[in-house]
Amino acid sequence: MNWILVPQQFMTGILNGGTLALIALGIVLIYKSSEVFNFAHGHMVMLGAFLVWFFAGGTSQEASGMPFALPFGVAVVAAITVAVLVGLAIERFTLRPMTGQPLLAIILVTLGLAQLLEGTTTLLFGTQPKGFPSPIDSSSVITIEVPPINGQSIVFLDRIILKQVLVVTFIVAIIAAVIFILFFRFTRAGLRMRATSENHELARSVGIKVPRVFGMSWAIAGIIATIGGILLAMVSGVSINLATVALVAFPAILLGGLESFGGAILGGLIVGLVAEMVKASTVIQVRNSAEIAPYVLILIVLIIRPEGLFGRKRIERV
Amino acid sequence: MTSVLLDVSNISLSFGNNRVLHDINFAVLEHSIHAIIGPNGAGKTSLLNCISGFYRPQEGSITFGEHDLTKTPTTQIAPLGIARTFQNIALYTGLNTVDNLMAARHIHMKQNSIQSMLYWGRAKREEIENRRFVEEIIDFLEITEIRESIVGTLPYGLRKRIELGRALALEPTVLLLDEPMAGMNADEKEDMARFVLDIHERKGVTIVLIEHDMGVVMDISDQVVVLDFGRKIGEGTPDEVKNDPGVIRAYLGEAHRVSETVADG
Amino acid sequence: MASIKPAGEFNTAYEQDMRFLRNPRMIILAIIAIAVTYYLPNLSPGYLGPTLNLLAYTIIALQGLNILTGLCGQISLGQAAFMLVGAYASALLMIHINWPIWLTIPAAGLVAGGVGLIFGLPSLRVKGFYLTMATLAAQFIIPWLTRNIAPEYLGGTSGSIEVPVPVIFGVALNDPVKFFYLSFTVLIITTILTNNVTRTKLGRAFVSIRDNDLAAELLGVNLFSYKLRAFFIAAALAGVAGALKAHYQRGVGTEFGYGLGESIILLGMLVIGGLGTRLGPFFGAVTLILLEDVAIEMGARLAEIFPDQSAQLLTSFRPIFFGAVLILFLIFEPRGLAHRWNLIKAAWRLRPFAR
Amino acid sequence: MLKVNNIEVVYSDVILVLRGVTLEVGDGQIVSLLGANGAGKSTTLKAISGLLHSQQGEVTRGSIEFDGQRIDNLTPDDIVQLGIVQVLEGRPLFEHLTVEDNLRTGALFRGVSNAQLKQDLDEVYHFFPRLLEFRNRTSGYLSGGEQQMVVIGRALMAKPKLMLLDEPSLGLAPLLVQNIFRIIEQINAESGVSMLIVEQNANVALQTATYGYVMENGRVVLDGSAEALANNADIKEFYLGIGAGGERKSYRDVKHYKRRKRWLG
Repeated sequence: MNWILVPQQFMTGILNGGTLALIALGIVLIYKSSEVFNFAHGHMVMLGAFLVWFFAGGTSQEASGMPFALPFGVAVVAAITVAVLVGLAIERFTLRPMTGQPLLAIILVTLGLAQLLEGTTTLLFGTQPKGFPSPIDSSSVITIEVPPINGQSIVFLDRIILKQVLVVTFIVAIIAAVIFILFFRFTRAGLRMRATSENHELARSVGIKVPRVFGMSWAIAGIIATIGGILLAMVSGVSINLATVALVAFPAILLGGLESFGGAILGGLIVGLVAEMVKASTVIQVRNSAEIAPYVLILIVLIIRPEGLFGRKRIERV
Repeated sequence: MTSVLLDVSNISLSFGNNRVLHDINFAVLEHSIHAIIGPNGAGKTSLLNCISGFYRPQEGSITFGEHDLTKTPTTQIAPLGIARTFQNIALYTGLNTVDNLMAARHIHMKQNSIQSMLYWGRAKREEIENRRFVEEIIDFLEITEIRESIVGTLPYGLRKRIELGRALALEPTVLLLDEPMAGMNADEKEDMARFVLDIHERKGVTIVLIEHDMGVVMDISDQVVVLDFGRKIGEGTPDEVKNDPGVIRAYLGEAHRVSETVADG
Repeated sequence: MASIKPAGEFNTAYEQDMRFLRNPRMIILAIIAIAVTYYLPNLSPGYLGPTLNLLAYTIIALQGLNILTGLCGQISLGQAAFMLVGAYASALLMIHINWPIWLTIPAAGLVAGGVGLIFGLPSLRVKGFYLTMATLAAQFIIPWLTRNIAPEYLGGTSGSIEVPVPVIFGVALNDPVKFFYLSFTVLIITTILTNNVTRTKLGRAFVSIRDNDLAAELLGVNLFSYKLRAFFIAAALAGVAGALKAHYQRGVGTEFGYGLGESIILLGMLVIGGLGTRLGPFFGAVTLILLEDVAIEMGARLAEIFPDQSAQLLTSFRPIFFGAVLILFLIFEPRGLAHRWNLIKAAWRLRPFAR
Repeated sequence: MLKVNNIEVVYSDVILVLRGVTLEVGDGQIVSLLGANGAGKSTTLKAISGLLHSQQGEVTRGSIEFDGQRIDNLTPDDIVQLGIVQVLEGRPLFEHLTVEDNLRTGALFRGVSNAQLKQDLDEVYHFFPRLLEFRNRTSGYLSGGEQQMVVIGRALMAKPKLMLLDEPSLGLAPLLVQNIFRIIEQINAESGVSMLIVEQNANVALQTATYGYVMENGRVVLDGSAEALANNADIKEFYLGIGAGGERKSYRDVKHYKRRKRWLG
């Protein structure tokens, strides 16, 4: 371990984790309401980022030839609107006809959707990575001076430098997450979703309009994904790769337990943390392993503590 | 003098703070039909689950021969000769009837996976021998017409019977039946009762039975154990249990009398 | 499998009932079909040669996946990664210790199977989607390792090495027509082995885990042990397929197509073909590979019409096409082509009574 | 209030399950629907409540009217809106929700105020005081009888005019069966909800109901007042398990040949 880097990487990791946590929430939401593991969520995230880029007219360097040049806030609203429509369309035209099919078929449909979204995005916006018209300059930083303890500076640390944009994304992610949890727990729409998630036929029998609940979940997931996409893009720009980055949300939700929002958030934070902490290693292979560290972690967790941190135990009967 | 085949002693089982079984004791004699009755939630299925190794009681032991079933790995219990059926039928829905029964021959087949893949020598021999055995059970249970039907597509009553067949295919010495007559009409119950009695008489299998239909229980069982709220509240022959005031109060209650009144016309 | 036998045909012994090729006529037909297939690439070495080789190793990988996912019910997103393991294993054994191809291919299977076991370990405690995540982890970890570990053997960050042409009986299999003798022979062997799985103890244990794991356990099936076997067989067949692919392409590395996308396509092929059926891998591979050829052709035509967008069109066409085909199949033919085939066969046999 | 006119139901376009079922439920009446497994009782209920559609079933002929309105093409949520609520077989719960949340789901579609909701909950707790005690428990951990209460309570929260009950006694102990049916009677008497009860337990069903229908092979084969049915010789023999002589025969005495005859015939 390169101890000088540890506090710095720790903070960066947590802040990165915020966005992951939010993306994970979207997956958990869909899972909780309709028991669909949405492998296309990463691609919805990517699409969201592209849409904002598109509506905002790209960055100032790219602006020529773009059909729109909306202010950032308006572009976000426009992108969210499109994402909601995409979410509703996905539910209506691909998942609703699949109602009652086995787990594998449903997983595969979302994998098919992922391919479809990837292809469509490439077709519409090209293969080149784009700059993101972020309202926050990605180079501005917040520096935290660590005060010396007992008149002595700690051996390996005098200050932590945080990118401003990371701090902002973290705060936005956490606020969004809290709003959704409150919604799910305390509103009637939330109860509808919770009921539907357990047993579709039963939900239907008590008069819940199940297709509407699914549609609503997908719409909300579209919103969450777009916000997540914006946050990711603010840090690393817009490209097809965002989908792969967002896929890391899967280890995150498994870590927290598939059915728990709190768990998804914590899982996101932990995964963000682990992916950054390996960079503080002195071994080059470990340092390079940020992209797979979450998967190694999840493999270990699956062997040692499979129900995750907050997952509920199944009520199993024979 | 018949000997004790299955000795359940001091079994206690909890899930978290929820105590499901309290200090249960009873002994199943060889070649007997032993019924477990009691209200819903009394712990009957949990008790069966303890015997078949699906649940692990915190206290007590279940002795079967020289084995303590509470300490035997789950997959090792069937090979000892203990087979069961399930309250909510647990068949392999994607396989046909023959293969469901063949799947239960698993423990009687010695072929290793390489022999299986080559379908040579022992594997081939075993498959054919066991197929013969399974077809005999199918014939015995009169389900020859649905031999090649995928069981997921069959009606409830037949699936119950296939499940009985699957348990028989294990060649058990003890058969645990969890509500074999649930959801059947009087006609179907008669059939099932006859099969159970045939298995008992012809194959000498000891039977442990959970059943709500008092008519069936009282008619066919030798011994009855009554559970309520996880405790044993009565035990004895059907006649003894039927007239046990404690049992009547907790379980049989009016329902029993009602069926008698209707029976009287 | 439920089967309806041709009218007038009755079996008089269980052995006969359990055969795949039930009479001499079927045996002769099978021999003729095999002979014709061996000859097939000669008809069009430019197109059929590569296509048939691609089909052969794809089907082998699918047969493995079919054991794990179709029979045992454990969804795997890592099949392509296990192919990569086999590909490297076979290549390295041939390059560094000069093993002949008939040894490196089974060895590749064993090595990939062993790696498969590692990722099957979580099945001790978890099932369903959680286990799928373990395979997804394999799909990320294995290619990463090949790029970051032992660069002198595995090719380092670019992640690719050259693979020698295999030689059998002194003949170098240096073109698709010759190579097909090898790949098709291996396919015949794997077909026999995997089909035997479905009719024996092993296959029934797998299906019983898929259909009702709790009951299976109480009936004496050791879940962990059998899930590991399924993982091993699936990864081993992937390894064999990967070995063939590597020698055919004469190169191996992450850029040769062993990514998550490939794993997903394999799973898609299996479902389209018919999950858990013997014919599923064949139907799925043939259908999708032929359709993909059509799609590539269409993409190329479109690129000619819109030359400005040609790069975009070419890269986007494949995922759009594959995604759409997969979704449409799942919606309209969720039980796969093998199921449809059985219905057609049954209708044919019941003629003239069928509707 | 409910009129089912000669309906036919087909599953997956091919399997004919109901072939001409006609029945009626009057205002405030309790009607029971008897029959063996696979006779089509549950299908009839699902045809009424609209739940067939989600299982690829379809009413292909005949009509279902409720208060003079055709309902056979409506979606389940529209039908609940009209005041028909079905209590599904096997007392399915939202297992991971609390008892009170389960009850609240029953009233979701009505969009009532929180005060009204509170009042409705109190009403349910009046019928099932036990549930008040367990209101914050996760419902999946309740016993079978308690779960049945939650399920019926949830249906009450819909303020229905007609309740369709699918085998409320399934798997319950005799004493609990009596209990549940007594509450059903009480609900009927106090809030005037009509009931259509599908039951295997003909005994208790005919005690509670005023009118009954008997189904076999997708048809109604017999109907009449509960009293008349209870005294019908065929019903006695096949559904109440009483021999022709008026005495219940023992399950031990079922003859092999009789059983064989039935299965071959």
